[in-house]
Amino acid sequence: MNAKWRLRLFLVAGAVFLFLYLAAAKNLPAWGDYRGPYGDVMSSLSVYERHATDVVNAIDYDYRGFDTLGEEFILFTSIIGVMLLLRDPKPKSGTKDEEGLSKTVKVTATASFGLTLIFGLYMCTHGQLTPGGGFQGGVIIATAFLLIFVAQNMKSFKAITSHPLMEVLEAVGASLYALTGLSALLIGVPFLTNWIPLGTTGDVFSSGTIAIISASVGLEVATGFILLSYTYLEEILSGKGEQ
Amino acid sequence: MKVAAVLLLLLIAVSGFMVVRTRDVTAQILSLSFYGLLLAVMFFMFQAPDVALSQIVVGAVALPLMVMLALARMKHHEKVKAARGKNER
Amino acid sequence: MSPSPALPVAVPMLSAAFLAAFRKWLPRFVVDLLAVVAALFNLVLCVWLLRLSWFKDIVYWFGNWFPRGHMVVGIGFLVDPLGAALAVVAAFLTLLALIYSWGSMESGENHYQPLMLIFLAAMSGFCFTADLFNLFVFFELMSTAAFALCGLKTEEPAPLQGSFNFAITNTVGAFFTLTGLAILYGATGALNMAQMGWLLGTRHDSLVLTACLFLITGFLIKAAIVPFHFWLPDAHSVAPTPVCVLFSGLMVELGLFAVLRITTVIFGSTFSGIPDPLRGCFLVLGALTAVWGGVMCFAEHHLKRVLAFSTISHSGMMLFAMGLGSRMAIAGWLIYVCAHAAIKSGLFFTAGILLHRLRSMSEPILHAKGKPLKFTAALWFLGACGLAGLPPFALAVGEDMVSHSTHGSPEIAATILFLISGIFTAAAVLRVFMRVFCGWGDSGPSDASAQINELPESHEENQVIPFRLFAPAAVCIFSGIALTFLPSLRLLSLKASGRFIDQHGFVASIYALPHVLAGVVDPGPSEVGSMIAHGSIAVICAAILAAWAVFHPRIPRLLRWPSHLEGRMSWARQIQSGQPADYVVWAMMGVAVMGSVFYIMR
Amino acid sequence: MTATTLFNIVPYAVAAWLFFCGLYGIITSKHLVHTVISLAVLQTSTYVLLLAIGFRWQGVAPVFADLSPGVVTVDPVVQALMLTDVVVEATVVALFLAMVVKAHEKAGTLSPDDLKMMRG
Repeated sequence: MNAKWRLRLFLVAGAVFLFLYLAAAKNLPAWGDYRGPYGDVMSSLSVYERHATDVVNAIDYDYRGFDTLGEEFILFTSIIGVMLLLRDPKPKSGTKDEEGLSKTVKVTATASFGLTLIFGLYMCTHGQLTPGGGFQGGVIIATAFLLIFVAQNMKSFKAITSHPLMEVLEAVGASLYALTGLSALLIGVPFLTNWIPLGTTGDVFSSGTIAIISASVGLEVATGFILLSYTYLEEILSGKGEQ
Repeated sequence: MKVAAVLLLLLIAVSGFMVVRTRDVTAQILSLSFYGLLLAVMFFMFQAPDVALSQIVVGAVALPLMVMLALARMKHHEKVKAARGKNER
Repeated sequence: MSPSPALPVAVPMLSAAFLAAFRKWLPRFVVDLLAVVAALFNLVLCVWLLRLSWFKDIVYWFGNWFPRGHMVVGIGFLVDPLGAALAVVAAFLTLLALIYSWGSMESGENHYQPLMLIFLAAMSGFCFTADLFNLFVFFELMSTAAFALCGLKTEEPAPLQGSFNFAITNTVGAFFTLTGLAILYGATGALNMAQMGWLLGTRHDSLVLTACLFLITGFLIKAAIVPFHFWLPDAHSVAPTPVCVLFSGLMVELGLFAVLRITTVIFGSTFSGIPDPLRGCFLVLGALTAVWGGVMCFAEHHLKRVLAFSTISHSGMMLFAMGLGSRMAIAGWLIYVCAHAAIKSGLFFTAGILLHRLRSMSEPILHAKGKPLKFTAALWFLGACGLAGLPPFALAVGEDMVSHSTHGSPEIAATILFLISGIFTAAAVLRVFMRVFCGWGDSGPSDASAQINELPESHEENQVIPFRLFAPAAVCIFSGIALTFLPSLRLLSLKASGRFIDQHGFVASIYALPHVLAGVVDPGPSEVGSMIAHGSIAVICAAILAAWAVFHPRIPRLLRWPSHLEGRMSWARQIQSGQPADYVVWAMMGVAVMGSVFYIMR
Repeated sequence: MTATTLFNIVPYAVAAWLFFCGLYGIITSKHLVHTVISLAVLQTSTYVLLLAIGFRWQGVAPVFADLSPGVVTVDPVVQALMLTDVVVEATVVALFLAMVVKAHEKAGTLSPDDLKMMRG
């Protein structure tokens, strides 16, 4: 098919598609008129039953925690896929150092490393209370490590991130979630049951397994994103082929 | 509130189209980042702070960063290839 | 003591995480051994669950979240015999694939085994889940693992392109499914399939029609139904052999399984009062797919592409059986799927042996090179007979049940379509047999796709075929026969299918309500005579067609036209353009046409 | 069709439009990275749709840290479904980009028109 025909066929099919979509939308509840009942049941239950004030995270890490386990493994699988595709099986030693950035930028970035890291950790541990949680916190922690890359040189970034420990930590993050689920089986209740005492509403250690799961997701996401960026940067960092 | 919401949605519709219409990939990274930010604003406006947070960190930062890293790697590869070609000649 | 249905998902996931963490330190054989043990464990668990689910559906609520009245708050698994049977097939094929790749698969630094285990976990979860969003999550997990596995041989440009086409097409499909899911959630406020179906009832306005269409589009893409099928040959011609086995053996069929589950549980009552557009679409698309897949299968010269198009043809027949929709037809569908999984996997394993020994997948290059491989030739020949539906292969039982599930013109149509699909696919496989293993005729026409370079999957050189390669192929082919001799196979599959298509039974199981299962009359053994007649006609016609293609220069010019099917179908092959943009346009056309049919028939 | 009906489907229409845009981007793409970005735009359509479905004009965010129990909230379920999707999307895009990078290294081109290995 040449580009012209492709576009023509697409416009015809696309018009039908838009018609189908809008015909369905016409019969959806009007905008801003959500009728429930699933969401309302969740909103009313989660504070009492789970001692969690952020309902979204209570759903993600408890009521529908099994979905999140699947999503976490999608993340895990894509990272394996990226490493499989892009990693050089025989990494070259030798790191190219880059001056480039001004001192001000470096200092600012180093200073913000600590802040960003703390912010990320805060998010991971307060998922059940306030907006945020393992997913968002994990990405923020990974960003903190990328700041090292900006601030310092590639060498220290590489020293921290290329370690095989990163891969182990990533797998630990993924398996900790599954293990939390399995632990429920040992005491005779279904997979992923939140069996740990729920604590006081509003406490950091409240909501039982939600806190553990949020932290494990944070670990997985943070290490995953660090591995991703390292994998992309690896070849450029090692300066392979330039000598 | 309602007028603002409609305007924001229309802005999103337009900028979404702009992202796919931008043919230059480097410019597309910028438009994608801007588009991600707009979505995050919409999520905040529609009472979804959790999603807005992940959209800011992912849609506006991590995703464009991934594209940038991929482009950097491809450029690097081309440079290496060109250098090699010169050496052989 | 009964096993938790969560284990077939959690155990492979955990083993995958463990293997991925320590892949750098563990010796190769430990990694292989652990992966095989995990798959074996899954097989045992799934067989156990199948036995337990036989008398009563197993309902399992994650996180101990039982429904509150009519409101389902958590995610539930519902294990029924048909789903459990497919999970058993998944575990069985994964086990054989892991044995096949024992010690080989050098590229990828031990990334391969964790990916296979995640694939297995996703397939098991997909078979059991009763929650629509959870179904979508496992669909995505399965796809992601499949994309990565497909690009395993990264040293060649072709695999990357094949997996890129695969990834783009399937991801677009996944977003169609997610959109349909969101629309349904907006209408019902529920995510559990039973609750959705119960809330929708007989509603059939534009919302339900569009949601149904978008939901099944993603799964039809996975099931490689014309015109959504283009990704499949690309993905198969580049994926490593054991991965092809999982793709063709079960992943494609699981797409159909999801369509069947959605249309029976969620939309089971939608079309009760009005003409059913779904059935019509299934019958027409199924017939189209069966014929098109068969013809393209005969036109290809890359061994894996030949087998890939034959999968498309058989997938079309499965959709046709779903269009017939009766209890008997679905029972036949189940037998057909299991038998097809065994035979097609056997053929892929055999192709893998050829690749291992002769280092190519191209029919012209392999011409006459397979002569010394007697056992491999025997397996390949048996596989061809199996595809044609010759008894005692269980495919014949499935075909017989599907075509006898109706009367009148649908019965004749089904019989003829099974013949066409069987003849063309078996003819292509027999043609390869004649050229490669017997060395008859010339080397045949060559073309672009036959030139796809394929790196061998292992670098060991050996003069005998290793046991680990031969055993899975033989086990697959012979389990295709053994299935026929399972005691009261027809009665068992009828029981399973009756439970599966019973929408009220599903709802009753989810809400723990009493429900009387409909009784089954033992259909008795099948008519062996008609099966043998049917099968032999298919094999003989296939052999004639194959011989015609192989010997066509010696045939009088006037009679040469059937051989034009081979090699000169350039117009048909140009549609298979290798560009993801075209594939997306074709899929859009499919959606548009199906949508128009839905709305016109209303 | 009155103004109210029109107003009530605005977000759904925007979602449909974004889906259409994403598909348009994929089929007119001349650069594989552009294809991947178009796919990311296509996915945002599902965010807009899900969020619009669970929205309430009088509802507040479902975070009870500073709310008294019993107030009307927007639907937390769609937000939970989106939340994981947003993060997963980034990694899946990373996987696709990795395929593109590798294809570029092996085939030396990024135009889908030049990648014809799979023809026929």
